[in-house]
Amino acid sequence: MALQLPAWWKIDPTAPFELGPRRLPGRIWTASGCFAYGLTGHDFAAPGFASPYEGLGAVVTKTVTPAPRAGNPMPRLAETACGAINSIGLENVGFDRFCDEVLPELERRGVPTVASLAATRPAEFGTMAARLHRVAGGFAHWHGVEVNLSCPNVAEGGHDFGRDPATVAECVAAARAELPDRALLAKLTPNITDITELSGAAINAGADAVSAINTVLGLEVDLTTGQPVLPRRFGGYSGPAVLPIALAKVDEIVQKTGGKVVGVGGIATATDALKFFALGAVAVQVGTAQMRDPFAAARIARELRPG
Amino acid sequence: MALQLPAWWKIDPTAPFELGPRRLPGRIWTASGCFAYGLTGHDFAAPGFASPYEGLGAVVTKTVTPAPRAGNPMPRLAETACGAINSIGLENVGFDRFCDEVLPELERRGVPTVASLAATRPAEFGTMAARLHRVAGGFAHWHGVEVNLSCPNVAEGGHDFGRDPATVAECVAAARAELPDRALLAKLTPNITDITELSGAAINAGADAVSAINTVLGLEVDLTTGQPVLPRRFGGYSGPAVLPIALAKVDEIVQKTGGKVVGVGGIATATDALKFFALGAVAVQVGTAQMRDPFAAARIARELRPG
Amino acid sequence: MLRLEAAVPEFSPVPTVSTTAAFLANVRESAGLIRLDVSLARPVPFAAGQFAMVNLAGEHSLVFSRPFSILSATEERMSFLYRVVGRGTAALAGLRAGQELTILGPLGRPFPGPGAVGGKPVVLIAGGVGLPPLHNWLTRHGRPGDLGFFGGRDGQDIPWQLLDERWQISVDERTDIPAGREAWPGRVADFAARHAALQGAQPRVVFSCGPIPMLKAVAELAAARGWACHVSLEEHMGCGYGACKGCVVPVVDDGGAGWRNATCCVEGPVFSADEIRWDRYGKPAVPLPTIEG
Amino acid sequence: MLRLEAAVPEFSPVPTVSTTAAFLANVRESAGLIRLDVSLARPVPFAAGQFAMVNLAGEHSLVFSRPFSILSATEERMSFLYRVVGRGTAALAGLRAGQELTILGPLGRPFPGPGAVGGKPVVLIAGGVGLPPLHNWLTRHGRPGDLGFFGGRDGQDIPWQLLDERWQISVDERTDIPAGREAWPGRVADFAARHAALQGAQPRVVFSCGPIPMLKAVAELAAARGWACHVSLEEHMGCGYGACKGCVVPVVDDGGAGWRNATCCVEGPVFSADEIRWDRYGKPAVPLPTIEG
Ligand SMILES: Cc1cc2nc3c(=O)[nH]c(=O)nc-3n(C[C@H](O)[C@H](O)[C@H](O)COP(=O)(O)OP(=O)(O)OC[C@H]3O[C@@H](n4cnc5c(N)ncnc54)[C@H](O)[C@@H]3O)c2cc1C
Ligand SMILES: Cc1cc2nc3c(=O)[nH]c(=O)nc-3n(C[C@H](O)[C@H](O)[C@H](O)COP(=O)(O)OP(=O)(O)OC[C@H]3O[C@@H](n4cnc5c(N)ncnc54)[C@H](O)[C@@H]3O)c2cc1C
Ligand SMILES: Cc1cc2nc3c(=O)[nH]c(=O)nc-3n(C[C@H](O)[C@H](O)[C@H](O)COP(=O)(O)O)c2cc1C
Ligand SMILES: Cc1cc2nc3c(=O)[nH]c(=O)nc-3n(C[C@H](O)[C@H](O)[C@H](O)COP(=O)(O)O)c2cc1C
Ligand code: FES
Ligand code: FES
Repeated sequence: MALQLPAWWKIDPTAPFELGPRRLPGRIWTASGCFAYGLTGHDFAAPGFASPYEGLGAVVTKTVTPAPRAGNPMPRLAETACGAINSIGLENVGFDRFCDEVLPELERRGVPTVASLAATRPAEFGTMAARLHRVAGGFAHWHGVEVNLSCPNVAEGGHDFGRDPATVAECVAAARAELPDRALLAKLTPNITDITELSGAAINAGADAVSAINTVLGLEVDLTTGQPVLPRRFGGYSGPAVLPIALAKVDEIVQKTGGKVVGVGGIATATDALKFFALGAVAVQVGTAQMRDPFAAARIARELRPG
Repeated sequence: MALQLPAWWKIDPTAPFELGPRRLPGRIWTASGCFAYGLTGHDFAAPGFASPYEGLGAVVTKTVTPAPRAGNPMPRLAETACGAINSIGLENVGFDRFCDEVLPELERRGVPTVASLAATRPAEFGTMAARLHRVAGGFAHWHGVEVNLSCPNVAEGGHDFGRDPATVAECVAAARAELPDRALLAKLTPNITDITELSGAAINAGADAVSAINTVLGLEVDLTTGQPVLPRRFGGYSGPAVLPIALAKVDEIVQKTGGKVVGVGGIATATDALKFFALGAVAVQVGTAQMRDPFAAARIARELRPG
Repeated sequence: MLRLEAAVPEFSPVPTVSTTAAFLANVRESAGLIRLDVSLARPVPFAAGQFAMVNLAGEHSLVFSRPFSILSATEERMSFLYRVVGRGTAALAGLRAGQELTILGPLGRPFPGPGAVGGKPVVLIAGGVGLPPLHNWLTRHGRPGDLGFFGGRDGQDIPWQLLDERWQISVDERTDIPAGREAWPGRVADFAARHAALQGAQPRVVFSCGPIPMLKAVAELAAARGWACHVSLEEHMGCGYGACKGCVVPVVDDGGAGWRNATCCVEGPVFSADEIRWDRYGKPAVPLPTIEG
Repeated sequence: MLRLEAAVPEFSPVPTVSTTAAFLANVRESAGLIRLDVSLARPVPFAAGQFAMVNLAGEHSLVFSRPFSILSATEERMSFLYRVVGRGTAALAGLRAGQELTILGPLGRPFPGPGAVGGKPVVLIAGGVGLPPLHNWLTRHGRPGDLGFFGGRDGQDIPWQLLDERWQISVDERTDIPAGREAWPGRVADFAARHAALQGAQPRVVFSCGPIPMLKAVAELAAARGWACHVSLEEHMGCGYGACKGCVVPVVDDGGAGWRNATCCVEGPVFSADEIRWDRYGKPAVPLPTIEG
């Protein structure tokens, strides 16, 4: 049952590592949107685990936007044969409550945190980063920011916000300017012809790493009605089905862009995570699998400890 | 066990239908590359089926190129949890043998045929279409051409051949000019930011329909070595995992492009096929599933006959 | 076998446990309802109205676990009551002896305990797979005067073995009623409204679980009589523990909009009926927006 | 039970059948080798050396079926011999009574029949899971003078029950040899080369199936003695019936390049050893190209 670790695997993913100006406690993270704000499940128990947070390198919190969002209509989820399609619509408490309530509570509980941010104008990333720095600059457990550049249709100026390398660079640069001592990641969309244009732009603009991938556009049909299951028709496809796509994107980025990659997409087991590390990822994030099993990331972290 | 057909489904997919200037014998096809040249399996039997060709609307033959190709090194296939990654590399007998040997034999056997063609210069599509018209213009079972515009890196002029709407239009127009009385389809890549730019270009240039989708770029890692399984690292991802992606692309095309769509990607059952028809596809193609079961398309055709 | 349920007469949150369980049996309780019995690797104490996320263990596990109210449990065993409606419930119905499941539970806010109903008699109104939480409540906490109502389509639809004399039964069609049992014609909410025991001024508390139209009718009945009413909502769920925001229901809010999204799995599944914005429930909560993620 | 095999003493292609089969048993034949017995819904006549594509039926079916040589069959039953190496073979090893499989077969070109070897004695050289086609040939067609060789790592690795006195056994390590049985030390090809019965001028025909290094050694042995040699190649397969070009092997060709890709599943899996371009086999067949599809 226990995974036989391959000979080339020598890293302890629960040991600290440097990411840009910051030292993070480990390489197995949870992905944004799949483990809420890192405040859920603290009292959950599983055989051998005191909590789902054991061994986690970071919780990437649910993306927050400058103003709170109510999100999309229900249903927001469709399950397919080997994946999930979501259309949550970035429901979130808003950046103010995130700063005032969420981050301090994460600090109190000692949850290693990477804050995921989205906005509609590049400059807002700077404003938000600056405020985080003011509020949480002294926190021991706030390690960085992931700018979520992977939502279609948020830009005021059109639908290519996160697909336009120049805009990606602007957003990253704005956040970087205000984040002297925290890790900065740019989360990229796979729904683009050439992801390396985005990764190159992000790294050049100062991101310490890119996170790849966000969800793939997907659709599920309700056969009874002949209509899409989700009210907005399409949604973001994730889970085991997207693993090979995520691996391909990560490989492309590693091969063509000088810069670090955090792998995300379809990871449910230690084996899946190893595939990203094999391609050169410096850390990985567990998304959909974390929804099924709050201990998914913790189990992977434990299984990947050599010896 | 037998599928309960939904109330909205009224079509007999084994009845002829018009596609551009041609009447095709049915709406359930096999996809290019997954049923060879339509000359294999004719003597196969399954309970209730005299042959795998029963009820098929068309076999889209393996893509042929002007010159024969030896294809990529082995291994060429990797299986994933819910899909397949292939890197066959368009091994084919070449257009000459296709015209001289394959097409006449298909005609003799009465196999409904759509010929898949690829080339490195748009004008070649015209040359090939013209020769098909000369050789097979009188054939009863040759129904059309699918121009395969979905292979990265075939262009002499760079890597955006099938991703550039202008080139897509040129290829389609060149073939159209020589195909007065056969259906013309353009097969599109999903590995692009906006597939509707391609579908729009193809339809405007005279395609009777677009086929969507070809494979999604994917990669599988061999954990023992830490290296990609396929010698070329990435390959084309297909099978059940890509169904929701194909549905999303087909929906986007139907919603935004005036023009017909032939749905392909992840279809293994009648239920899967119905999802494409629900979104407005005029026909569907069965690819990877046909490799597992030569009767896959025939079974779907039978199951979808109403009443 | 210690009955753990007795340990939580009132709701004081108990830690959620992630455990494996072995399939024991699928027992048909009515034409549509199957009781699933599993043997637990670890005890899962719970309060009536709480649920568990259930999945197959190993490589055949579903991408999402499925929420099911807990019908009953001991330290070693747990039972659910379910209907086959799709892939997940079909997989449960196809389980073979010894196959392993995963269980995450207990989850969610339960029905108020007997000490929290202000001494008022409780009326429990259930439809179909809404039975488990109410059945569990009545079995654990029921006192004389508490009364259960269960509604089905016809006699075949009724899990007769589970429903003792404390349950009043209604059916749309009065066919297949076993000898010695009774079933009244009509919808269960109408039947409860007309029931002799519920006439008069005695204030009561209503608990309900079942299809949304039924819940709405029950909520109206309770409102008309001025009775407190708690409903358990079976919203689609992804995670069941507050991680994904896939399970929201519109509730009353003092803020500008007059409503907000409550997370059904952690703020519910049991809500006070007057918290729910029934007018928005099941409808798009916001004009279709242009963002996803 | 009519033995169908007798019906095809020489190879005249029989139609390929797509059928279901029910799992009967997994029987351990050696430390690493398992015999899979299935009960066929339809008969599948075949010739020695042909294979079938095997899969689980229903929703747990693998994306690709897996090729296995047929060990033996009657009208009602079929047996395979396999080793667990990955997902597919692990799934076979985990089958439970009554579970359904799909079978597509027979497929491929078999070994030459007894009438096609020009009266020469046949030498069969097998390693590991290369045994089934040769075992089947010897069982069906073997005459006095035909001789089998089987090589394993040690005594645990040998399927003793399957190998009667017509089989000579060699092992890398001479441990765990059952009482009354013999096993010679060394590689099977070397062992065959040195074997007393194979000395002298008598021309022979060699059939072989097993790991590639073994096949190469066997091919060299045969070439050195001027014997005809046929090898069965276990190349990766997607479809097994010529649909995908996922299974090519480099063979000699008169055309410009001196070689071409043969489709292992339809032109093989049995090839004449001198058809194979051993120098290219297992190496990239062409410089890495810039096209896929
Ligand atoms: C707190 C809670 C407790 C529940 N308790 C029980 C129980 O005790 N017994 C029982 O049988 N069921 C119960 N359910 C409902 C049960 O979770 C669903 O029936 C189950 O998830 C369906 O899974 P499936 O894969 O079979 O169906 P799917 O294929 O997922 O869906 C089949 C159909 O059911 C619909 N559906 C799926 N999930 C829900 C849902 N949660 N609400 C409304 N419609 C849905 C789908 O839209 C679809 O039309 C409960 C749900 C919740 C949220
Ligand atoms: C004509 C033919 C007859 C065969 N007969 C038998 C038989 O009688 N008994 C038996 O045990 N096996 C036989 N094989 C091999 C068998 O098909 C593979 O072992 C099986 O497909 C592996 O499936 P898997 O899912 O367990 O392994 P996978 O997960 O697919 O692969 C596990 C490992 O095996 C390698 N592998 C997979 N398939 C092949 C292959 N075809 N050739 C070489 N390496 C491969 C993979 O690269 C990987 O390293 C035969 C193959 C062919 C082509
Ligand atoms: C329900 C759900 C909500 C998500 N919300 C967010 C989000 O708010 N921000 C974000 O960057 N990614 C979000 N994602 C994407 C995931 O973080 C992840 O990139 C993607 O799901 C692929 O990984 P997975 O296959 O492991 O889930 C969400 C995914 C899911 C399934
Ligand atoms: C082994 C293999 C070979 C393929 N070869 C071709 C090809 O030559 N030309 C082409 O247009 N598509 C080719 N495809 C793509 C399929 O036609 C189809 O578009 C894709 O696989 C998605 O459908 P599916 O999921 O049903 O397989 C190939 C796919 C596979 C799996
Ligand atoms: S189901 Fe995920 S938050 Fe409720
Ligand atoms: S395995 Fe598909 S052609 Fe041989």
